[in-house]
Amino acid sequence: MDLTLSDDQRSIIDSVVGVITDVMPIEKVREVLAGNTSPLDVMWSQAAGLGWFGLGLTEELGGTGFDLIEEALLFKEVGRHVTPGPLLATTLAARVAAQGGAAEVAAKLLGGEVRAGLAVPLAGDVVRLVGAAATDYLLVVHDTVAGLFPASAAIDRIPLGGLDELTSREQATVSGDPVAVVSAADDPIAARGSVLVSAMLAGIAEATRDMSVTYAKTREQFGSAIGAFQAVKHRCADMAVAAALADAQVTFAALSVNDFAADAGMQAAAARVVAEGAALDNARETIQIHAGIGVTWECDAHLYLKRVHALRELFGGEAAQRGSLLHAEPGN
Amino acid sequence: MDLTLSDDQRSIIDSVVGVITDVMPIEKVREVLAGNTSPLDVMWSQAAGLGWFGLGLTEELGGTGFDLIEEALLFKEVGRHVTPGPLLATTLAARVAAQGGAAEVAAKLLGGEVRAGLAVPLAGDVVRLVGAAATDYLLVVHDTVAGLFPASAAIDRIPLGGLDELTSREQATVSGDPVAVVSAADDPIAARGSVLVSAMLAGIAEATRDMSVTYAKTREQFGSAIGAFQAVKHRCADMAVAAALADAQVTFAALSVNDFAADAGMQAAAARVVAEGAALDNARETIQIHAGIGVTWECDAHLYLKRVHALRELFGGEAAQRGSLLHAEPGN
Amino acid sequence: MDLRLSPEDVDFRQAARDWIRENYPTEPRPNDGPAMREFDLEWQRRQWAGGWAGVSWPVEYQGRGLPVLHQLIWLEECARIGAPDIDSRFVAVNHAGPTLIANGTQAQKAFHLPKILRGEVLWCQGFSEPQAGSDLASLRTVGVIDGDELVVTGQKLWTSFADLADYQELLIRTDPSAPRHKGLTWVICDMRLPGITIRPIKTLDGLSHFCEVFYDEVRIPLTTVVGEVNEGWRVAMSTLSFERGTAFTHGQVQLAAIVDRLIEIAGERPAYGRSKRGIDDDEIAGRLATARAEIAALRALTYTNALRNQSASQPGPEGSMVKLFYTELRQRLMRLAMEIVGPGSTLRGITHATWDEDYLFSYTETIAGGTSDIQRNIIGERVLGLPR
Amino acid sequence: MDLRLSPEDVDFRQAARDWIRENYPTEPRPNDGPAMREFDLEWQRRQWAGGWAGVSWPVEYQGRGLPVLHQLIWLEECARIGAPDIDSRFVAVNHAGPTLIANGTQAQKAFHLPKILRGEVLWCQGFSEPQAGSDLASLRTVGVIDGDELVVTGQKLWTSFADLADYQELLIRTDPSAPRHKGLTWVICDMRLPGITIRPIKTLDGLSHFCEVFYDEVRIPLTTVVGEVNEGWRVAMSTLSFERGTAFTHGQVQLAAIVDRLIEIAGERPAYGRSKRGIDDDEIAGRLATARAEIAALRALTYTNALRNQSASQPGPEGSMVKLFYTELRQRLMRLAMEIVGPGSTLRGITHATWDEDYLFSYTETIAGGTSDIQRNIIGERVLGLPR
Repeated sequence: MDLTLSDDQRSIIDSVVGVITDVMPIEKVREVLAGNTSPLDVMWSQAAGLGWFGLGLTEELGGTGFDLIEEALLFKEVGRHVTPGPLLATTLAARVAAQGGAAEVAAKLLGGEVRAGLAVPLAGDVVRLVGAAATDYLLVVHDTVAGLFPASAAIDRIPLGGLDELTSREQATVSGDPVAVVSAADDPIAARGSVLVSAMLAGIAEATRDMSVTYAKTREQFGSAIGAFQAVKHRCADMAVAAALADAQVTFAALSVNDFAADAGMQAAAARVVAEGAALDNARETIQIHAGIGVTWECDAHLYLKRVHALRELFGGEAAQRGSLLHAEPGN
Repeated sequence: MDLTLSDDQRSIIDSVVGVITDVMPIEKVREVLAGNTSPLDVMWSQAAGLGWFGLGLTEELGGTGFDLIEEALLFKEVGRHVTPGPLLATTLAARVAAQGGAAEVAAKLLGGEVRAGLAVPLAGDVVRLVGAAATDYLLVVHDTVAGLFPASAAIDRIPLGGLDELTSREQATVSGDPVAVVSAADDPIAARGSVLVSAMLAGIAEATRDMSVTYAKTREQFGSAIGAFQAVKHRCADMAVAAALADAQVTFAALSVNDFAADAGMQAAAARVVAEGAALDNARETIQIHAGIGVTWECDAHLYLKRVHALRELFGGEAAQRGSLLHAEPGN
Repeated sequence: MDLRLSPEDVDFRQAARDWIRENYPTEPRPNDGPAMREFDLEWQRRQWAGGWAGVSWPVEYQGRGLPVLHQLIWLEECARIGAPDIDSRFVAVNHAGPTLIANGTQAQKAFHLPKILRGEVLWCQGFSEPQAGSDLASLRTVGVIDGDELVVTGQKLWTSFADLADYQELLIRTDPSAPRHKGLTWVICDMRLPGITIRPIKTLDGLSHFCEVFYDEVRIPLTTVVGEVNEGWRVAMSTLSFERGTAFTHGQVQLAAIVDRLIEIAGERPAYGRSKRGIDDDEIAGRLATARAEIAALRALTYTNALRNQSASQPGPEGSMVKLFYTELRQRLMRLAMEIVGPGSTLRGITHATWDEDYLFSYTETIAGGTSDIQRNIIGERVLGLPR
Repeated sequence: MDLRLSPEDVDFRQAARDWIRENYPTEPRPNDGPAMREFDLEWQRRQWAGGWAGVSWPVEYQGRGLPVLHQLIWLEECARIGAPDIDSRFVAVNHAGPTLIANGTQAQKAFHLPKILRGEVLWCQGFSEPQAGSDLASLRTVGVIDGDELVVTGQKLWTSFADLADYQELLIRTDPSAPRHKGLTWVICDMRLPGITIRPIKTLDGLSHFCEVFYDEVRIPLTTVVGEVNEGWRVAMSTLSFERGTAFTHGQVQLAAIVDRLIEIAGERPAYGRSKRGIDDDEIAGRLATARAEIAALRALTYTNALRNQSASQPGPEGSMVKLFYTELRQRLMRLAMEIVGPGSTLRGITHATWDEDYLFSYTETIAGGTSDIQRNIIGERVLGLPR
């Protein structure tokens, strides 16, 4: 057992942070929010160039040959920086394409030429498309199977509102044939997706903790930094505990799912529950600690809060985890 | 509408507090806890002499002619002082006896010659006896009907443990005939009982708030009274809010039930939910604020905590209130 | 104690209900701008014309002079029928009016009070500043006495409706050498004076609930000082106490309406991302039941505070309990609403166009008018007597 | 990163499991008194004899010198099979031993360390006082140097097992003129010295988990000072840090066992005062599922902290995170247990005879060893760098 970051893992994090702070810092996120998609295009080509979309895919299939844990490290940074764009869907779609025999599609996805959005199954063929605006493929993920469809397979698309202005939502019906299919027995796409969502949530929990702590150290009221007041200090402490638990559990979940461990289902469910709670509570507290500033559009706190809501609906939210947790066998 | 205390109501409170602080202050409660029942006997005769057991009963039936609200004021003080003894059961039993035509039994209960315990129906004839040790009658309260039985009606009595050492618990089977029966349509004994339990819980919420505030003003750490620290101050503030809500809602519930108001069921259920939450949270916080002292046997905090648990099982706990709350019609 | 309404109370309620039903504006309220101002003032004018303005204002100032119970009944009836919330009229009718009645000169009262009741003016508040949020006493906007005028320079923040208001309750520092709470002055600022610049602040829900106001050597006559120069802290505190009394009655009725609606929705469909009908999910049902209990208790506490304190010259710090619990409950309830309806719901919101907006707005409520931490300080120190 | 155990780790786990199963005491542990002392020491002696004492103590002090991962595995295996918690041996094995290894003289180490590992002695802690609870640095028990002895007078509070221990980690004030944190000294106090009086304190569960200890001119040789005279604060802080590291591993396994048992009970009967089977009640089931998730995360955090910090000379303040979350979670879980089994249940408790005792004891856990507020201060100030 080893819970320290390897040199490779450190480089991955450094590289991801480098790209994001370079081409998608928060000012650029706000440009995307305002409708300018060019920062996204720039980021996309860099991300593809650095192999983000195939990080956890074997080299034979066109990937970089790392594991789910490395993908989790990447997506933790994506969460931490509220990075926009269908990164998760494209990563999973490339995986499905590569393993489902659609090598050409996989290559295009991996190379950043095309993008994929997610389709959350609702009832029958009706799905909720999440982040699927201006994408070329749709990944429909069921518990037992994941199928990749061309975007044209989604008909009767109706735009839906949503809290996160950076994540499009639509209702649609999927018809036609998939270009690739992978069964969960071969590769648990839903479980991987959920772990990566948890990783993004853990990143949000950390980012909001950091935002709050920084503000608490600098904002002065009543003659001292507000972080000196227990009401703020203790809230920051609770945020730190929540973020640390989420981070540790996401690591355990990523490693367990990757290893097909006996308790992988429980570990992934636990990560989801703990990370959702941490992200939502920390985002909420960040607004409250920033007080008046916290509710303004200019403060980044709401971007995190809204992203949490956008992520919660992917691959089964907290309530959906109950079964895996209640019926878990004790692990090792 | 009038929410101020009348002169009569003030006198009732003063008299009750006078008796309790005189014959059943906390040192005497601890004597009873240690097995000495004589303070209880002294209190009982004074209580009977002052008409506690018939406070809400009409004068024709041998009572003092006040209403449920005055009984609630009395039982709030009983809660506040963790007063031991089957006061509530005896009060309700006298009411059932008087209205159910057992005038002689009613007179003895009102006069303090005999006492009654409560029997919580479980399944069939099986009941849980609460505070029924050394009582002469048992009051079995169903939602639709309340029946008063001689103590001998309880057979196969098996002592049960319980958190509150001052409230006995037993399992038993009730057989034989009641000496008096009152249907809820004529007089909602269960609803009155629940309101009075809520009143005791509200009293506990206030007493623990006061205990915590007093300690926070006197206990010094790090060079100042601990009440100056926001961690303690804000917890006291939350306790004050909880206690104030419970008190106000108990008043509304007592007045509504007494008036047979259309929304009486909702008001009583709301009082129960709010008072249970306030009492349990405040008792818990009182222990925590007293820290090391708070977990000792000598500190009174645990007496309150344990009493909350003893009260919760009477006349339907929080979960049992849900129906009345969810299906409530908007009040006026 | 008695919950039952007297015949007079019942008559008042019925009369209020009948009049409101006949007269309240049923057309949709404009979202913002002059159209909203005109809509709100027109509703105030209609109340004045109908004899319903200032239910509990003293008769000598053209109010009805009725007890606070009638004020509560009036507010509840307005809210229940869906009449507009007091919203943009709040500072004028519930802050500035009572403050002037308690502290104003005869001339100030004679000039301003009728305009307020008759729906001729809106007011806004000018207390908070960028560096003086929770710590109000650290405000820096200065007023220098120059002849019979105050020359005001500085910046205010979180001013609701500054862009629509005629007057402002403006708190400024007039003696920079005095200790923090001393040396402040409360003046009536005409929002059309030269040197004032107003900038709306966009909030997290994409709307603008607040403004920044900049003052560049704004000349305000000394005759507009309320109380005395350097006595502003005392006057301001009385104003804040008014806010924390019955100010949330309309909101409480909205809370009840939100729960009613959520129970209805939960009876029709599964909670968001779950499989059973919301009402059949014990967790959702339990949280809805608890919310209803808490709303009932909050109403009981509001009535208790109001009826017990009506003889007091100004509301006590107990109002902070209502403010704290109301805003936290509202936010908690809106989080529950998100669990039930989900983000992006097409269902209509209760106080905003969508549930999303209702939800996001709830984050401002535990902050505006004094954060929950500040309320807990007030309760701890001023109600419970804990040390600072 | 890799969660999989290496072949050596797997072998260690299997060997530990086999040995524990063969050797752990299966007879009921006496509740208190000399019988409990003898029971606990006998179990320590058996571990020593079997070569399992001091799994991660350095080899030079007769420990096994194994990595912290093996220590965690050992603790988990003991807990899973139901072997006794370290409990009365905790201060000796997990506090005093590591403190002496880090700070003791050669003579102190040579004398005490073998006795600890071999199960010859129990230790207790003497830090808190009536006026020095959360504010440990305000302690007043004084030690006056007289020749080659310290003469100690004062009182300690909340000392677990003072009545059974041979030695005490005693923190006293030796320089009353120095600032609060200076002027303290950490000495090894022989509990059989004349002038010591021990009085058990009854706790809310009716048991005695703590003692008061009175010192009346107790003469303690200066050779027992650990670190230097007036250097005691530093030494004590290192001891407290040890407590907050892997100290809760046994307890965490107990938490998992409590949830397992509650899920089992909830599958058999309705939760207390409710009508459906607990597991069919979405609220109960949801809280149980959340508890299991939180326990998993706590284990992950414990492993992460331990394995990442194993090269550090002493555990960092991150241990406060584990202590805070573990104790609050345990209390929350016991409150849930009361909702499920109800008070006075005849079902056997997990760590005490009854669920009632388990429940009541959980109130001591968020207080003993530093209250939750103190942990939050430590996290805020020492982990996050917020100002005091």
